Amino acid sequence: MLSGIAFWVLSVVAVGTGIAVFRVDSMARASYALAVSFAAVGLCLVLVDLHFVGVVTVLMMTMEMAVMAVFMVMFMGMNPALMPMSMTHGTRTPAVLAVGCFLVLGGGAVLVPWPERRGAPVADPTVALGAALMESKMLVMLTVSAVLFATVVAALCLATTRSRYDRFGDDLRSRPSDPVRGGVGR
Amino acid sequence: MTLQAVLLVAAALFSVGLYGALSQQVVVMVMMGLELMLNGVILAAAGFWWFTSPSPDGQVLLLVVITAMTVEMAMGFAVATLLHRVRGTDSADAVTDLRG
Amino acid sequence: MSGVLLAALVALPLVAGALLCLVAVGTAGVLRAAPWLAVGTAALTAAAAVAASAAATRPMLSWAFLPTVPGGEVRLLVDDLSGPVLVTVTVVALLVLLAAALDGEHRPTRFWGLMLLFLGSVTLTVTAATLPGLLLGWEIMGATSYALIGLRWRDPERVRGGQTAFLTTRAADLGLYLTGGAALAGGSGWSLERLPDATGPWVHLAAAGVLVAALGKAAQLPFSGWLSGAMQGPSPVSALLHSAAMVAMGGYLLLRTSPLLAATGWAGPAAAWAGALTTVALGAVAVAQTDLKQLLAASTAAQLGFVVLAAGLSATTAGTDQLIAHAATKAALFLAAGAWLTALGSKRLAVLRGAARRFPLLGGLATIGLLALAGAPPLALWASKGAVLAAAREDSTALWAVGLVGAALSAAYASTALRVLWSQAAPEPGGDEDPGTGTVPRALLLPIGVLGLGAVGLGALAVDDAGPGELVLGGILALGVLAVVLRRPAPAPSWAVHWLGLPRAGELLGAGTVRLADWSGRGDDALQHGVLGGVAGVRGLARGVAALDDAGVAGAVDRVAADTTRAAAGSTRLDDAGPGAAVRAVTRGARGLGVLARRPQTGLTHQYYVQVAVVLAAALLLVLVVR
Amino acid sequence: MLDLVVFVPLVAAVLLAAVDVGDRAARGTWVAVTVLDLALLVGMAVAYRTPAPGALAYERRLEWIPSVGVGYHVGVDGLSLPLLLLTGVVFAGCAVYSLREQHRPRAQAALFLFLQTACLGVFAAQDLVLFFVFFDLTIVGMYFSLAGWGHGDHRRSALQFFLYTFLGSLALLVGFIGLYLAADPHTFDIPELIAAAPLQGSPVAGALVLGAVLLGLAIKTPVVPFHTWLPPAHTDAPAVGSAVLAAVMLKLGTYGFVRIAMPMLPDAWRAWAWVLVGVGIVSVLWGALVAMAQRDLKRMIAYTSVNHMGYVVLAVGAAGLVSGSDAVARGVAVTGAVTQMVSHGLITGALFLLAGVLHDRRDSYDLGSFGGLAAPAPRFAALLVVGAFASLGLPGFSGFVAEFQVLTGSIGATSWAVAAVPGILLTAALLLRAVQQLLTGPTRGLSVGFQDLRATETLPVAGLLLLALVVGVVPATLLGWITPAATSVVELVGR
Amino acid sequence: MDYGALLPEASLLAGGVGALLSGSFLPRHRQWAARLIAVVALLASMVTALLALGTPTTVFSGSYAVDTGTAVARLVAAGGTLLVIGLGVEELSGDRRESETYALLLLATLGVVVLAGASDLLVLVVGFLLASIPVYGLIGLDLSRLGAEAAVTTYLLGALAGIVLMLGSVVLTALGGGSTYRVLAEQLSTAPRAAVAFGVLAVLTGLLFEAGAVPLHSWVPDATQGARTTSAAFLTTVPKVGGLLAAYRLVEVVPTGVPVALLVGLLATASMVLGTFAAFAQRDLRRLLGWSTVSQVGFLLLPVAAAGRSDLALPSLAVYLLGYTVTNLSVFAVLAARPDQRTVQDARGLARQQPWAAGVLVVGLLSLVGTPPTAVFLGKLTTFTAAWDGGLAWLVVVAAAASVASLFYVLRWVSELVRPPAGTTPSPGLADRRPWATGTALGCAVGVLVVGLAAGRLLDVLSTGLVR
Repeated sequence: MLSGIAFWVLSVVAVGTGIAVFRVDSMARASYALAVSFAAVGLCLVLVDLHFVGVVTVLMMTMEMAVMAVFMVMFMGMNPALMPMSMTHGTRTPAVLAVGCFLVLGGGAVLVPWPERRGAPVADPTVALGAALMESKMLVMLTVSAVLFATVVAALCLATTRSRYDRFGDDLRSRPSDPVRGGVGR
Repeated sequence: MTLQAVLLVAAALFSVGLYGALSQQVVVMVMMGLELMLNGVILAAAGFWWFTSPSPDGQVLLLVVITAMTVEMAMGFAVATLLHRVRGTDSADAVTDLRG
Repeated sequence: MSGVLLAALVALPLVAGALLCLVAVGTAGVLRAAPWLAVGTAALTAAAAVAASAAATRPMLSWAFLPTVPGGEVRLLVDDLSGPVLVTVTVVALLVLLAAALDGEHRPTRFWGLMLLFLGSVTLTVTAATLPGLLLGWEIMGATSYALIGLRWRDPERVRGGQTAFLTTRAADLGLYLTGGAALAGGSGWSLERLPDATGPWVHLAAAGVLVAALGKAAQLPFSGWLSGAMQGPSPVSALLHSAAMVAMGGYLLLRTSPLLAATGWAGPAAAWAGALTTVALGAVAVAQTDLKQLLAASTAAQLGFVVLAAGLSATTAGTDQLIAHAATKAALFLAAGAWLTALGSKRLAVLRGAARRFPLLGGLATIGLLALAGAPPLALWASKGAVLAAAREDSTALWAVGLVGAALSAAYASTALRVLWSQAAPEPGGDEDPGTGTVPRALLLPIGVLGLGAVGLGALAVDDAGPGELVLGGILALGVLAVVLRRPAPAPSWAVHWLGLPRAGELLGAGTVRLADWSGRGDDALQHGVLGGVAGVRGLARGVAALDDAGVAGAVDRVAADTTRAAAGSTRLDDAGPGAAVRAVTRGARGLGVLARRPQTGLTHQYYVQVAVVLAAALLLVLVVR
Repeated sequence: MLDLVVFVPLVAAVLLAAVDVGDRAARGTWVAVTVLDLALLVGMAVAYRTPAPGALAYERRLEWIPSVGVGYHVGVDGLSLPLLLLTGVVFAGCAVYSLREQHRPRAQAALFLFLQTACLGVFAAQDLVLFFVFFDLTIVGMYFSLAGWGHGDHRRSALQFFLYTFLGSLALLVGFIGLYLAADPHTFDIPELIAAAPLQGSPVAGALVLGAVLLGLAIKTPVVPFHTWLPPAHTDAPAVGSAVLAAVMLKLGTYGFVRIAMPMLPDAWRAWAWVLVGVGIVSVLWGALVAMAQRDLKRMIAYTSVNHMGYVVLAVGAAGLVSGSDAVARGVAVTGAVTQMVSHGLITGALFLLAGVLHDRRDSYDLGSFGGLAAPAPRFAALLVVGAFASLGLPGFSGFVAEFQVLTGSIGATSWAVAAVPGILLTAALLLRAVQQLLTGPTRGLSVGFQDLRATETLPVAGLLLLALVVGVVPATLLGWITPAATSVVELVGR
Repeated sequence: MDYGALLPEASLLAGGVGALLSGSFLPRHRQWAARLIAVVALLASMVTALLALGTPTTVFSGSYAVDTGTAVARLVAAGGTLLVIGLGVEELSGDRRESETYALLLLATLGVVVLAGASDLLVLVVGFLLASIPVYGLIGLDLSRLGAEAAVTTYLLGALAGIVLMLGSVVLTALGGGSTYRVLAEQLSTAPRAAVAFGVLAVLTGLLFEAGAVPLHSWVPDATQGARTTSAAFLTTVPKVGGLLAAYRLVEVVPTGVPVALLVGLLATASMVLGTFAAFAQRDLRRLLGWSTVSQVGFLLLPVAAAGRSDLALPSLAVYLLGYTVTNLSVFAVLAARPDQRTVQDARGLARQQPWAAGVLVVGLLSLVGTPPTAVFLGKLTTFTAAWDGGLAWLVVVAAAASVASLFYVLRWVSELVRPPAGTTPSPGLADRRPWATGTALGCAVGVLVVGLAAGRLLDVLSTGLVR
């Protein structure tokens, strides 16, 4: 019962802040709203015993929104709080499609005779998750490691204009020549 | 709190995210829309896990989705940075050299 | 042995002729020995022909040609029918070639080669006992006649004469293709003597085919028109083509296939009537001519009418006699006409006035020939015509009467010519064709004389067959008409001057075909070019209609042409609406699709998102609805 | 032996393409290889003994893609032997004709040798996929001949040619796949498919598959109304290209009728034979009429090809009208059809080579621009006249042997075939008109100072026409090869 | 666990890491060492894949299949990447990001192989990520204007596709009570049909992005035009191997009630038609090729549509993939050898200037339209047969028509090749010659013919089905 009330409260928060993301007039506020929405969903996860995953979600999104704020200030040179802006290209088609999407998904959610629960949740889902990760779903995690590696490489290649050869010379023997000294402890 | 309710909320989140992804010009804002869609997917996955099959598979899937969200966002930032650096804009609509 | 003879008969002139033609192309000059090579070959051929027809056993030779069908081989045979004709043809050819060699004219090597090729094809035609063999000779004969008539190819008029001759006879020749098909379908095979065995309706088709082909070659109605144009050829060519060989072969074919004609019940009378009517109609044409060669040409058709008449009545012997007698007579006359043409530079009768007086020896020979043509007793054609008419009387009085009119007309045109040749009036100046040489080579009189002898004596063959009544009647008729016409010129029927309009009809037919072809061509362009072609086609059609108006042809032709126009317009429209439109639609559609397919690629990512959403929604609908 | 014949030109082509031997040597090699190949073919023909019905001479069978029933299977019978010989002769003629070619002779030699292998391969193939492989390669080869050595608007013509014929070949492929799937066990092997006749008793599927196959073959043949690619392709092609296109490549389509469509789909063939008869008659008449309207010599000859191929279609169509007709007549029709393929190849090949001379000397095919050509160029004139008469079906030349059998056989099978007979006359008229326009009358226009044929031009043309003459006078050898095969085709259609 | 079975994948990962790490220490013009590492890794991957041929099995609790499909992916993807590196030697040599490029190529290849071998939706999802993320990097790598634009487009479409893929995976996992295909194949037949159809469609959508098929094709022409030739060659070739084999595996799992064959057939039709017609009037050669690959995916979807309905479906897919890979790379190799060839007009006279390059192009382009005896012809022959055998005769007719239409744009290019050169376009001097790219092009052209003539034998080997 209590969980039911909590769920609905969280749902309203999640959806409401979700809508707010595209209603507020600055990107910073939008990112805050998104963070709240994610936090609400993360808490919903906790409600269904997915403590680990729920917490991970909340933490990750908090970090991610922090990064986004930093990103916007540092790279795009804008003061998010002070730049109200309209950033859409018409809203009618997206609105129609979104409503249609909701009708399809919602209709499916309500009308489809979803299967009954198979088996009961284990006592400690986090332990079960760990066990799965290390056994039957080992390959998934192995691949995820490669994905993370690839992401790092690809993102760095795209995001930085200066390569090591720009900094250290073609034979990597020069002193680093950075227009703006950066890094920690230099 | 039933599966249907959870899924309805998830559908709402997904649709709102879709609206954002479709309507926004700025790449970062489109990414937010995509994240919101993923948010809905996460909620649906949790609901499915709890109400239909509380097996480890569902949990791992959740974890994978969250990971995917993270890496996609990281790439999104990288691409947005690239666009800003090379083309001096943050709007996906502003670059239409490639068409036809 | 007999096989060798037959092979020599056919192969000798063909091979020698082909070699001479090759030499002609290769040297581009004149081979001095060519005339005598040709005469020698012809002499050998004639000797072989005599030997073959005199042989005790019937010489036969065959080689595999179309082995799938019985009678598909080329089989050559010398029998009672082909023997005399063969001898006539080869001897006349020898004499004509001799005359050509002696007349002092300068002829290209090609001429001698083509003449020999022609001779070979004729011997092949005469001896053929199967349909493929017949066609082989038959059509090569046509083709070489084309080349001979158009020998002087720098003059388009002469070439056109050859073209008309070839196309008309070839149109008729298609009858033999029908015969072939009918024989195959009727199960009789392609042996000529087995053709009457064809079953059911096929025998009729076979007979019709033969009939059409023969009438075409023999220049019978309604195909007579080509003979007029064929007079463009050199005189020796006319002398051979229109006496013993090409035209005569039409009659010969009917003689050869008279069992087939008889088997149908209708084809024989049809042939007989065609022949009889031709004797009258072309006889009138001959009377109306003002040109000696044209007169002789028309008389050829008319005289061959008797052969065809005889063949239609299965009076093979009478027909053969008429054929042979006519061959000798007509060859002599054409050679004489040619000699005058060379001497006076014209063949118009007005120029030839009194020619017999100027050249009495030649005139004498020509007179014999003309008298024979008139059917004056006791010359050869008198007897043979009598035999034919006797056969006609047995069959039908009407036919007999028409034949008699034809005989009278032949006396009329012969005496018209005689009257002019011996006329005392001053001739018009000649030289309208070539500057006249003013002389006739003496040597030329030898071959003409020999042929004249034939015209006198060959009647002996036929006297037995002719009924005495016909002989008397014919003799009186001929002499009477001669007497009348020599005193007062025969009235020239104006409707017959232009060969009953037959050449003009042929021209119009040809022009209509060409126009039809032009329209088809435009239609095809429309097929190729879609819209542009279609528009051009319509415009071209309009231009065609306008041109037709300008031409202002006679009313009847107008109607025919208008019908054709309508048909062509219809087919163009059809083309435009059918395949043309389809091709056009495909082209335009493909190009349009090319533009359309690029349209979604706007460069705007959010529109790609919309596209994805819409397509996925449609796909979802599909997978949900379809089971 | 057969493999050698098929692949020797290809090997030579690859070598010529790879090694820069110089222009003279390239031309010489081309001639030598084609003559060698022709000699091998003649050897094969001499040693050829008619195999039992359904069997093949010089057969070779190797596995290629066994799991889909595709094999390298080649062999020769009475249908293919004459066409193989024709291919060898025509290509040898083209090689000699090109001895004076100045325009990238090495590449041209390589291309034509490649094309020769492709053409020989089609006639030798006894497997549908192998057939298709070679069939398509001929299109590729001809495209490059057109695009690389053509004149006028040749890029456009080449494009149209490729697109149109490729459409046909894909329709063919679809049909082949249908045959493959219908056969049990699945196979692409031609003799096996003939023996199985897989779609007997299923009229709808049979008709659809036949429709696909026929579409492919009809475009290649070409029959009205699929002929529109042919005239532009011919007009803009080089002389040797035109010769090969008309003499050999059109036969790929008609050969397909007797090799594939008729024996494999007898039920459907019989059901739809009347369509072919109709299309054949229309092609005969339409081709002749349109040819008559042409002012361009090459276009005119191209349209006579439509006319001549129409006879073949008429004959094979008539062969399907089994009920109420005589088997002998149908056999004659099919024999005539195959003879027509050979005959048309010899004669039209020669005519196109002659037309090429006009372009070589004067850059024009326009009949109206010439006149009286017989005076400066007697050899040209003589050969053109002989070629024209051969083409109009004069007895004594191969065309007569073919057309007489086609017409009589078809009339024997159906009296509707009579409608095609006027085509003979139309052809005669149009060829005479063209020849007269070009050769006779006063020498004028582009004819003045026209250089007569050189030896390298005379030899191939005269050779082709001589062969047409030989076939026309003593056809027994040729018919001795064709007749058993044609009879067996007629039997197969009749089952 | 079964780590030994993953040696080919491990070599790719090791190669990627090795190339990146070594690159950190290599002077700019000696990054060939990183290339060497990458090549060795690819070769090692292929060799181990060959050695691993044998009884099909699954590893890691049924989440990864080691069967003919995976073997094909391992060999074709790694081989394709090898050729891409070969054709890109000159373009990449001395580039600031050379080592990173190799690392990204290998990682993407790894992702493709994982995608193709995935027998578990979870592995499929991570495989998708691993196959797509390096591709974004490869597209934007040279920091060019067009590259950046193409990277944005690709990223946005890829992210959307990933989300839909995950949504589908969530639904299917919920319905099946597990994420492995073995479980799904058992459970889905009793699950609600509409939900199954939804899930399948969603998962398929993600795979269509990898394959570059309608409706997620829009990035392909952009990326092909905007990216460097090496990247373009890679992204139009290798990811398709993973996407299509994964789609094949998925379709085989789908229960009979869902009209997946019809769905895939229609998507194939859309791809063929759209790709072909959009390529018609393109002026930029790379963009033209981009569109042509869209149409090629349509053909490649034929056997996917026939999956489970014809024994020939999988072998034909494999053969087509192999043939398509060598064919497409042969064309790109020529473009890599002649970077000055940007538009169709630039190709004019290439046959005179560089006959060999033109020859390769002709072979490659004719193969693209399916002219025998080239590689794609064999692919078309077998896929058409498989599709018809699978009851999709209409699709075969559509595909044949599309083949004809595709000839049009190919001939536009070819006819420029054989035209006489315009004016005095100088043929490139020896210094500008690109031996590696040219060599790769020749090798590919030979490969096109060899595959076309000899790969039929492979069909037997491939006829064993997939495992799950």
